[in-house]
Amino acid sequence: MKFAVIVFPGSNCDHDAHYAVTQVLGQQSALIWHKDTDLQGADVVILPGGFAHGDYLRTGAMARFSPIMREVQAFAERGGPVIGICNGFQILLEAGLLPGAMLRNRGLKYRCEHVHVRVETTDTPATAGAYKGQVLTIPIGHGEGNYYAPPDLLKRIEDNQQVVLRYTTADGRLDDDANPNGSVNAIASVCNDRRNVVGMMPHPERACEPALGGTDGLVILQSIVKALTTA
Amino acid sequence: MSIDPQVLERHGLKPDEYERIVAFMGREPNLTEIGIFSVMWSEHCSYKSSRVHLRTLPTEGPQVLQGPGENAGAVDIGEGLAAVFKIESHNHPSFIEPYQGAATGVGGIIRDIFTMGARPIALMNSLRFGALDAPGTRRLVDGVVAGIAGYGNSIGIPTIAGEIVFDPMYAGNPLVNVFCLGISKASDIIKGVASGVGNGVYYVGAKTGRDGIHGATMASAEFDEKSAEKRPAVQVGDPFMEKLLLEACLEVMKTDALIGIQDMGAAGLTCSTTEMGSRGGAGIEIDTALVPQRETGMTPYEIMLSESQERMLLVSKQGREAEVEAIFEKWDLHAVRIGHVTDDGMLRVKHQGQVVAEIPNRALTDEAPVYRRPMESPAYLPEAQTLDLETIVGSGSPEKALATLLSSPTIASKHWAYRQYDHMVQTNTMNLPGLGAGVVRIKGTDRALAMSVDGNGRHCYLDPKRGAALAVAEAARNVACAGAKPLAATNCLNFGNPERPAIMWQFGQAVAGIGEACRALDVPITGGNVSLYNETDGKAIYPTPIIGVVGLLEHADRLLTRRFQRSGDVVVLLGDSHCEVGGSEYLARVHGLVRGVPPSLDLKAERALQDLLVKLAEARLIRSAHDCSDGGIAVTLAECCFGSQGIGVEVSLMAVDAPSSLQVDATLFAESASRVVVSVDGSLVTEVLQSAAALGVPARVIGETGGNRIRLAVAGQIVVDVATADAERIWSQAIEQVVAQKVA
Amino acid sequence: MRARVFVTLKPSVFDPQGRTIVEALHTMGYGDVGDVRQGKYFELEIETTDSAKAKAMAAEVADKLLANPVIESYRVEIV
Amino acid sequence: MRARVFVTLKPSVFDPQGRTIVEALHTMGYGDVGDVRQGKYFELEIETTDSAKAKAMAAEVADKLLANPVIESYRVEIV
Ligand SMILES: Nc1ncnc2c1ncn2[C@@H]1O[C@H](COP(=O)(O)OP(=O)(O)O)[C@@H](O)[C@H]1O
Ligand SMILES: [Mg+2]
Repeated sequence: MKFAVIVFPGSNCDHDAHYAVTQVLGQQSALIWHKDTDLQGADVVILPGGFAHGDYLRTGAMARFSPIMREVQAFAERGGPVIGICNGFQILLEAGLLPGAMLRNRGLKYRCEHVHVRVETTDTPATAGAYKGQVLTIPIGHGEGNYYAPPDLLKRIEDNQQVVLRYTTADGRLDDDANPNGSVNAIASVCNDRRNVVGMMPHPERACEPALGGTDGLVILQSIVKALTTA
Repeated sequence: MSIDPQVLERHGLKPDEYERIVAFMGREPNLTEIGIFSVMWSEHCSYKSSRVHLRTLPTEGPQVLQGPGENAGAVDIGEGLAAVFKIESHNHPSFIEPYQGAATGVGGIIRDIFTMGARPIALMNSLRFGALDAPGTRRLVDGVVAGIAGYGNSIGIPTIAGEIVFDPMYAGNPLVNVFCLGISKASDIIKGVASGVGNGVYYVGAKTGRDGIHGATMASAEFDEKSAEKRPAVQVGDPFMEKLLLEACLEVMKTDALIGIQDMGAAGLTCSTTEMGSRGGAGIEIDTALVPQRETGMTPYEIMLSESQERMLLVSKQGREAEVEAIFEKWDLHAVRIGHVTDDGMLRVKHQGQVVAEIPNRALTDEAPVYRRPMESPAYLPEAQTLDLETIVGSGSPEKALATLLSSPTIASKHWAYRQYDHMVQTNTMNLPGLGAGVVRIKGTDRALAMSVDGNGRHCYLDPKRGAALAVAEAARNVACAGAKPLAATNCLNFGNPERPAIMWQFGQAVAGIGEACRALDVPITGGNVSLYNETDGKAIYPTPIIGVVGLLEHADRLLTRRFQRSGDVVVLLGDSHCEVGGSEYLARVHGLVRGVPPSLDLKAERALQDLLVKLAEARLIRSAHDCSDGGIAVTLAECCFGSQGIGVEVSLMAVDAPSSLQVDATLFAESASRVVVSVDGSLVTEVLQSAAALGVPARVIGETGGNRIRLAVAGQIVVDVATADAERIWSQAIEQVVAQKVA
Repeated sequence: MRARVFVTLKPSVFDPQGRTIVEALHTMGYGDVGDVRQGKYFELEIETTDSAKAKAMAAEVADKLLANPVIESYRVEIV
Repeated sequence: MRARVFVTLKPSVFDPQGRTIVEALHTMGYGDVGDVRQGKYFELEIETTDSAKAKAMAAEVADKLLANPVIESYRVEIV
């Protein structure tokens, strides 16, 4: 299976994702420069975390104009799985490949820590290997992860079960204190209508090895492999 | 043009220094040349007051690949790899504009590391502020922490450890010291040299503006009412530009098309051209008109002295220019040829072909003034060192004293700060912040590096020599507590005005203490930074040497943290305890006193202790290790419980020899050095004690982990009995509670 | 010509920065400040002497890049 | 009354955000946009009907909280 990890200027979790895919998952992965126009036959595309274009202006705002994004869009339209992690999620929102927008964390500060997220649907490539209600402990690291959608859009997202992960307590309860950034409905991850494009604020690639303090991120990464092999 | 005294004063040049300049040049320098001399001969660049002392530091060892003199030091970490690291201060800029000052400090030290061909993989910082609840501190703390986060997070280098101390002595002069470490192949270390006549000198990165002109001289002058006027335009950091530079430079370095490369830090183009030329025994000729400029109408003087951030100077091999340019283009950076290497040892600056400055490199570097400034033991010392223990009445309530210490912002959890730092990016961080030394694994090997920055200004104020040695010992001990063998050190020396003999004495003593400790512990100094004139209105900070030590874990999986791992483990105290309360946090917090002499330090015993820790970790004989420092053994034991899911501890301590009313407090809170609390599986205790005995390290079983309370007995009497959760709440919320209050 | 673009969060979107500022102002004694909204402000130098053209271009740029229509609205002025 | 406060970096201070936006605009084909400076924009509701008073208060607030006088300058308008 072949992953493509897109490298925008300012991406800084590109190598982390690439490492997790190749060294932990044992899959193939190519780092693809944002000015390229070819996804090199990838089966799955990852938009990694970081600060594309410095995140100056708005997170993800400039990266969506990169040449490779046309390919990513076409790939998504063909039903190919696209996973945006953190800044990748923000880019997918700005590019209109996912619904909603990102605001600054309600505490106005960057937060880097482990959080608990509950799997809300297994019908996405990022959660195909999880079970519904499963609580994963995965790190976040962001200053703008306060997910927002206007009420009507939010209703549609919820009705369609496009919420993939929600911030909860360790035992899976919704609790305002467990919501690190103020996201509406504690949303940590959403997918598109067609369910092949998923954006998430938590960093699964940071939780793939016991030496780094946890392996729950593997549930996400292995889901992708599973979704593709059973598709 | 004739140079009048005012011009010299504005440039911080003394009349006799000017005479030396005229003598070297054989003529009167023009204004551009004066500007160049002024920055190169400033304290910041020339180390004119400190050099005679720094020379005495040990800098060699089989592990040292690069000692002081380059952009950063480097040590051999095995498997053909090198760790490249250095610490730098950005105190003055951070006082003026906390966010940008701290951010550009981070940017500067990162450049020093990747300039050497190393990929930066870890950051640490050491910060000093006034009392947390004092007016003005919050603005500084908020800004500095956000600035460090803003730069480090964006560029994608994890901030994995550090320290923050709050003390009124830093109210008018905060300290912001930043450490960066990178990894490269040992054979691929690149130096800041220019050589090969005719080779192109390239400029790459941000355009040059008028920002920070005279930053280097500012860093060399103390603050006073008038400094507001001298304030240069503040430099704004651009982490995105630096991320591009970092990636592009590392890619260019892989091609071997480069002769040398150097960042433009303090004194910008002036310092980089001069230093590269002088290291390579060559000269450099540039034309300032070719330098990319952000503002119009800039003069050669301004271009040479600008301290705009995120700029690099490099010398490319002839015939390889196109390759170099292409890589920078890929990253949307434009490498511009601004000159070439010559063989005459001169810094020659042209402007549209006209020579505007021409100075022998030597005059700017080797021949810069060196001062042996007078030193005199400070008048405050005899009084401050006097501590009559008989007059100090113990707190009477050790539990309350423990709570006071746990809530002291210096001791309390720094979670509020470090959760703003991305400490996990690059997926190497094995020890998250707050668990002791920062630890990162080295991908592709079994190895990991542990690192710690430490310093104690109060100790140094009371005895700079011993205080500085204690800082070296503590940093190395922290690294050893993680199970890593300390390899080498870097240092940042923050002091007041060296023209005052009492300050210079502190400086000399501190350097002597560092030297002694580094020799004894075999951690040579590979580089560092000196920050002088840390004064406001004539009031100096505590003398504050900060030491960064880097150590190696050959097997990353032997890593230890401070946390107790399970109930029922035996708690062993390594090292001896004495009634050493001088300069302690206890004395300051509970009695409001900064007095006495800091704890004694037996360097042989310290070395044995550290060797033991590394051995115990390697043999997997212990489960946790935590050193005793601020707040003494009581705070240490409490911290061992924190974050361990509420595991408690019950210990019984032998009373130290102290006046009776002070005996309990001194036993709990004295800060005797060379002590570590370890937890051990019951079946391994004998082996641990035997290993300790073999190395001559005092070791004693003091209790057991378990339950959910912290129960401490002194001389058989329970004196502290608190729920772990309560103690942890106090400790973890102390800073948050203060910073959560709205700023007025 | 110079164009100014003001980007503000839509009224329905909660503005955490604005709220924090109001709270700070209240503790500082500025009880008369009832509400604060924070936005972004851009000054664009546009190489044209035709102010209608400048305005159109600024609006296009705001639409495509400077503002996110899901959460923000913008206003353009030519000076 | 409503006050608007514009906070901009002083002209001598480097604006990396503005520069990055210009570059993005250029790659998007907006070569006519010569320069961009990014600033902050605040709308304050002030409970008074005296516009001079509102202006004075907005300026005071800008001075103390909204602008960083070391690198930024501000301008106040009453609407
Ligand atoms: N306290 C110190 N101990 C050892 N070496 C030092 C110390 N301070 C500075 N140095 C060394 O002196 C050299 C010059 O430092 P320098 O590069 O001028 O700092 P900067 O990066 O600010 O230009 C460096 O190699 C540095 O490691
Ligand atoms: Mg340097």
